[in-house]
Amino acid sequence: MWDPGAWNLYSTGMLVVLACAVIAFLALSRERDDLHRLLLIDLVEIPSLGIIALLGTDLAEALVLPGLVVGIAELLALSQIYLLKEGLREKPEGRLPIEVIELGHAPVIIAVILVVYGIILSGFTGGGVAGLGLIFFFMAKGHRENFSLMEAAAGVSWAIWVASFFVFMFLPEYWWLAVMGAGGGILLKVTAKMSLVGTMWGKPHE
Amino acid sequence: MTPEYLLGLALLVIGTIASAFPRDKDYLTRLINLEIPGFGLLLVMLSYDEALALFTFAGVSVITTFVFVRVMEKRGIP
Amino acid sequence: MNELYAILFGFITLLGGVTTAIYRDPFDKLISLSLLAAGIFPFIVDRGYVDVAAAAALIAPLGTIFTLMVCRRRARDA
Amino acid sequence: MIALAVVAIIAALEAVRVVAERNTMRKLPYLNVVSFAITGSLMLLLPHPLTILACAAYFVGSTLESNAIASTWSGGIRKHE
Repeated sequence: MWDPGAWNLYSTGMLVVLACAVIAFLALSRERDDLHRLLLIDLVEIPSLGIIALLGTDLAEALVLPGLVVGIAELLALSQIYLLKEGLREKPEGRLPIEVIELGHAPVIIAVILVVYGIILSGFTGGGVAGLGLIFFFMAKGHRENFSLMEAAAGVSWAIWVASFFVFMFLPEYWWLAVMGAGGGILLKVTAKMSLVGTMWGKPHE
Repeated sequence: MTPEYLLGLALLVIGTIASAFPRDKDYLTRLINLEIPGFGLLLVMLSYDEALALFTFAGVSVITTFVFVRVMEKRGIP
Repeated sequence: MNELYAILFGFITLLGGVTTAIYRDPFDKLISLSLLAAGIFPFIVDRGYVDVAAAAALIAPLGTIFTLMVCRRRARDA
Repeated sequence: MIALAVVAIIAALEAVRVVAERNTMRKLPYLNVVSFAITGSLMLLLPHPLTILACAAYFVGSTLESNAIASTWSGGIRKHE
């Protein structure tokens, strides 16, 4: 039955966000170009996250984070598939020809602030923030990549993660240690992966 | 009835329409228009006090922009 | 937040959002986008999330700078 | 209280001028005024020691952003090649 009392702020917002999602899907269904479709998939993701965010409890926060993780992973995979399909292999020219970026110390300072802040935050959020700082640094200042170091970081983060899982299982009284270990592990893992994205920029080094 | 909530919904609608049916249909216009609903979602999350989600979304949306810029630079603008 | 400030900052935000959607030149769009971001920060600080505001203020320009790389490409080609 | 009102009104007026200006380069000074005003209003909205940090971050970020836009618009650094 139609109940005027049910049309509170929450329902109206839900209706608006659903309308946005419908518009985005409509545009997606009419689009033929692949890169445009990739952009529209990102557009569809935003109202979908809005529907979750409108739940407005801790549950929403717990559901938005995996949604974002899946979204960024999906986008990375799809963009890589797109590049392979189109046969685009050459790396774009690195370095921004912007005075404030190239001549000043801004990239270093901002990258350091973001990385330190990300380490304080820890978890996936901190990994994203710290990784963003590293992406910016690698892109602005160039890089001498050392992939074995990053592989080592990923391996170490795996080990920390499994160890904290075992702590959860067998020594539940040290749960705080396990939470810190898991948060640090995810931080290391996400940061390593994101900075790998940054090193895909720039001239080929061979 | 918080102002953040209403503003966020308004930006979400404007941005979605602008990004779904942009005036010039090219990649750069769509990429910039995509940031408007992002800010709208940020405001909606703010009105529900979801600080951690807000943080993560801000970081991830910029990484998304970077991935798109990388693809576009490799492809070249048509 | 006082109604006057909500209206003023909301006006800046909406102005930025609408003009970002309707402008055609990418540089004009980016300037409007930074106007939109400027309108949002008072709302974030007013809710008490000062740490979120500090991080978002550092993250938001990075998105613009990444987008500028595509603009540079187009300006050089044209 | 009156200071915050003045700063917010200045921000709104300059935002209108940013939009009304047709030339891309002439928009940038007005945009700078908006970001100065917003920085001031952030501090006046929540007088707390941590807000200084947020103000500084916003100030640095917005200045960097408009500098980057201006630098790219004018063609960036000339390459010798």
